Amino acid sequence: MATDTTKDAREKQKTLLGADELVLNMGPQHPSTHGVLRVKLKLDGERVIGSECMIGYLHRGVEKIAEHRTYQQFAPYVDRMDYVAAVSNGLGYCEAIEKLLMVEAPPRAKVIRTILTELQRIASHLLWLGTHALDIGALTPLFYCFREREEILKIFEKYCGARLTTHAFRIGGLQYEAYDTLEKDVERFCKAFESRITDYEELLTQNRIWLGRTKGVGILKAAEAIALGATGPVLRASGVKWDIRKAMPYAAYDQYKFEIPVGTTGDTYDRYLVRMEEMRQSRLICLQAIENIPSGPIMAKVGKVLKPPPGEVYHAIEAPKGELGYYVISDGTVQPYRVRIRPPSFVNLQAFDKMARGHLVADVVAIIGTLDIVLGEVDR
Amino acid sequence: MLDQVIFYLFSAVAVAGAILTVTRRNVVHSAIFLITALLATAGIFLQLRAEFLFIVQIILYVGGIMVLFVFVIMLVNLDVAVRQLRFARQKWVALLISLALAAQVGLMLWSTGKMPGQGVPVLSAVPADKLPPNSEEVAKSLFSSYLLPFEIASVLLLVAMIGAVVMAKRRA
Amino acid sequence: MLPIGHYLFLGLALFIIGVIGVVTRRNVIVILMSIELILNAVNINLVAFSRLYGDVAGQVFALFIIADAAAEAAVGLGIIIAFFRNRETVLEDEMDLLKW
Amino acid sequence: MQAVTQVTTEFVKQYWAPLLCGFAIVAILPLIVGYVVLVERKIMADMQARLGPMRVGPHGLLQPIADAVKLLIKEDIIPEDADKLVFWLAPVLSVGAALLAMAGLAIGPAFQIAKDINIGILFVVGVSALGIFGIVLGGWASNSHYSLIGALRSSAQLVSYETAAGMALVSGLLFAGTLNVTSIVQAQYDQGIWFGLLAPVAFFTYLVASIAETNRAPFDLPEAESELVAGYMTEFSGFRWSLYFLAEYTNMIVVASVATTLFLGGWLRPFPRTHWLDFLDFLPMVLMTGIGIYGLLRVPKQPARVQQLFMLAVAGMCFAAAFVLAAPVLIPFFKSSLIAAVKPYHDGILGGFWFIFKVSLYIYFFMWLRFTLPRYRFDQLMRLGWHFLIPLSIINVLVIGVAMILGSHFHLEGWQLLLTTIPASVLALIIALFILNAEQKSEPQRASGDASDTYA
Repeated sequence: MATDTTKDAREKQKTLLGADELVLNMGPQHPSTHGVLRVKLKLDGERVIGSECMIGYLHRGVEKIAEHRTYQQFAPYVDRMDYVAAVSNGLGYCEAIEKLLMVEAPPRAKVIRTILTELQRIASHLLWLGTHALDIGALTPLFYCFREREEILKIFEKYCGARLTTHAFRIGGLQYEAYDTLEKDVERFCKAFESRITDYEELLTQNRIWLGRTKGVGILKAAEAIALGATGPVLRASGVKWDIRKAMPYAAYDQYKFEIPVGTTGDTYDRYLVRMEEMRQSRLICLQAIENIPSGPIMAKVGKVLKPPPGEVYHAIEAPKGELGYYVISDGTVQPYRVRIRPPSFVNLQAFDKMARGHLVADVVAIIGTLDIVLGEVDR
Repeated sequence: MLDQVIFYLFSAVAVAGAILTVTRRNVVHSAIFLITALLATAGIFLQLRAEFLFIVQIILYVGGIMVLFVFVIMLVNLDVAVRQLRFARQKWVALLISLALAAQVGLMLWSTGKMPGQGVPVLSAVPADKLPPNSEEVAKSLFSSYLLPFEIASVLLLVAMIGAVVMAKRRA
Repeated sequence: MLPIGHYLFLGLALFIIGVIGVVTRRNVIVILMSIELILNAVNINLVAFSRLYGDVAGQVFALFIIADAAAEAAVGLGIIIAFFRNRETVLEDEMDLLKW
Repeated sequence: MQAVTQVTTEFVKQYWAPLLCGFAIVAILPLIVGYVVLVERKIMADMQARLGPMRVGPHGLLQPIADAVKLLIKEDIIPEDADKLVFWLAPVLSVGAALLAMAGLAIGPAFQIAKDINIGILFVVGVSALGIFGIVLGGWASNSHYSLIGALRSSAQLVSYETAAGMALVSGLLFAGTLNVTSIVQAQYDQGIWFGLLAPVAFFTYLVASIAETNRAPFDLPEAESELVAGYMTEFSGFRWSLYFLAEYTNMIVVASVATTLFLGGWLRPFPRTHWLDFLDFLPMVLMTGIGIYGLLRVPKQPARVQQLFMLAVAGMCFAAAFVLAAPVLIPFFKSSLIAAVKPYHDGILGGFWFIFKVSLYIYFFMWLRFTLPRYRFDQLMRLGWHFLIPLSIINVLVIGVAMILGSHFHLEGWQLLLTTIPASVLALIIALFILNAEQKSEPQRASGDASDTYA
């Protein structure tokens, strides 16, 4: 009978047994979508033949809120975007507004900012490492990573009283003077961290299963990465040596020596190696910075009420996840006319479909993990 | 007495399972009832002191073949299968065949009451416990008297394996 | 052991149920399952006679039948999968083309 | 009616002891499993630099009971589109198969429910393999994509690893020459060496395959939480979920027991015929006394009265076991009727101690792997199974057979058999690695594999 249906059937042959392709809805409630990402996967068996990221479950309208707050009032909000790297967010925002005001933070403030930001980078990467390993099935690294992250959060707590959404910096410098043992704490952490990071590498780097799960998975070529606007470790793992700390130095980065690790193939394993090496480099930066913290004021002369001259400014920093940019337009009043935030997670997430196609469901999880997205930042 | 109870229990389960296998609309349910029937059959093997066959029935039939069945049932689209009529046609043919079969065997047993040929009274023959309940016996016989059939069976399995792989392989 | 007749009747019952299944059902998978029932019925008879005569030959043959059933199931299901992939059906009366 | 009572009484009269043991196992096993889980959590906590459960009872010792109560009183949710019958049946099947398999195991020389069945270990393996239906049907019945994928993964995984496990068992059984569980251990006593040492490759293969069969990490793909939420168990909660859980851990105990029986000498102490190691026989006694004393010392430190009583009970049980274990030593010194009364139980408890000790080690190894290794991907898992483990186990059976014939030709026995089996095992390993290498060379492009092919 069904000669006419055979044609349809032939077209469907590409899928598993000719049955309809399986649509798997991953998230927003799923253990490894890192929050509330929702991915609609089109599967053939377990092979991904298409994917669609559905975002917005954590949208809070941060950019719109900015238009109705004064410049200082808005600063705590940016902490809530990438809530695992709040210090970096704050740094970007403060520096952007400083650029708009045409003031510069004093050297002491800059160095302390650099130390805290680099610690935050380590903390963020540790969280990534723990969850990424957990996604791939290694349970234990998570707890080790959190142990180290805890040390960093304790330093934050001692410095500004908050652990996660710190609001550590102010426009124009710092509100708090560094506490007495800050240098000692950071030094102790950095000394201990060297051997700890070797421990993680021993657990994972040469592990056959880890290699099997990450090598060749989610390859992003350099040209593709640039075309998609990917930044941060995702871009560097593809072999592009681009780091804003070197390219357009901000804070006190021009004073320190550090390497920019780059990968070769742009697969998940390379991104893993790049981030591991970045943690080492951040540790080195911290060690260099605490050796010589200049004395002096911690706050530049900015008024109580900030009224930047009309104009616009774009300032980007190298957040743990990539280029975090603030585009601020001032109309001369106490409130910004428009704030546009370029979040690295959001841009990197665009690469997901390209990376996931043709891989298995298990790899999807690894790829979400390796992109190191934070949904607070994607949805804003 | 205990023997009888066990036999009746297992055979009741086997027959019920078989009937449900054939009549259920949902193929997965059919498979479950077939598994029940096969397990009951395994029980009857055990009651017949064929321990080795009992475990082969469980491992191979239930643990192997039926897993394959369930697997395939899940792969093919089930919704289609559920919706349609259970019994296509040929109801009368089926009835006829089964009646004929039953009549044939029944008539044979009824008229003679004996096994054809050897003259054992079929309905009442109770054997002495001649057969040692032993898997070694089966193994010895398998590897001595029936070595050639054994090898042929393994070749058959090989052929089936290759055939199944070729059949199921998607044409790239 | 019970008189051999009990086993013969059990085998007969399973056999007939199997035959009814093969003849009447449309779903090829169920037909294959019914064939398994038939094979089982035969096995019961073989084992019963093996016990009756105190000879393991019956059990050995039952083993061969099980091996055969495995082969049959593997090939049969392979055919079903191949067929389903092409025609999207597992119904016997829709298998009306010799070649596709 | 009368006939029924008669049959029942006859049945009970004949089989009261196994029935009692069966009831005991069904009643106690959930408790044991609960404590295995507690131990797992404690070990995990220890490896992960934290404490684990500490709140309920001393060091969280009553946690399993609290968990069980929680699971039992949870709401029982059946998804609306689920196939109710199958959804109900699946967990029961799973746990039933696992419990039934326990019947064939011999814990110590005296304790075995299904005694002297000549298919022995085959029964255990075969029946425990039925548990897969619980998983597959449960995954199918939930009517959820995650469950279905988990179920499909599970059945493919079990079918392929069962082959390797079966072949590994065959290599071990070649040495034993019997399927009977008691006789297998006896054979190891006669040889004076564990079969695990005679056939290391078979033991290794079984070890890996048994991890895969029980769905434990790194082969826990059917329930991989980061990918499939909870695989086939996604839609199950409360009591049904706990049945699956029970089945999983019971299966772990079953495979560990099979490995212990066949490869690790069952209830024999290490090196059973080496006489200068005889002092090992007293080790359990000393250990039990030690644990008892430690428990007693800890009693005053417990915060609550219930916890003190619990600690006392633990100490008391340890002392009782130690007393029974010490019976043969005490008899020459004290002529007490109590000692004479407990003496017959000595062998059973001593054997039970070693058996449980080895099973625990085996399970500890499972846990250790789980906390250390990442998870395999499905195609990698299949490749490992089909391209490495199955060829390895089949080749191993062949070479072990040859080694045995060589051994009997040169009249080697016991330890001397190592002379032939060790080279044989090495040979098997080399050939299997060679095959694996050749496979990889011939298919360099299939880096990411083809999962749907492995399904079919």
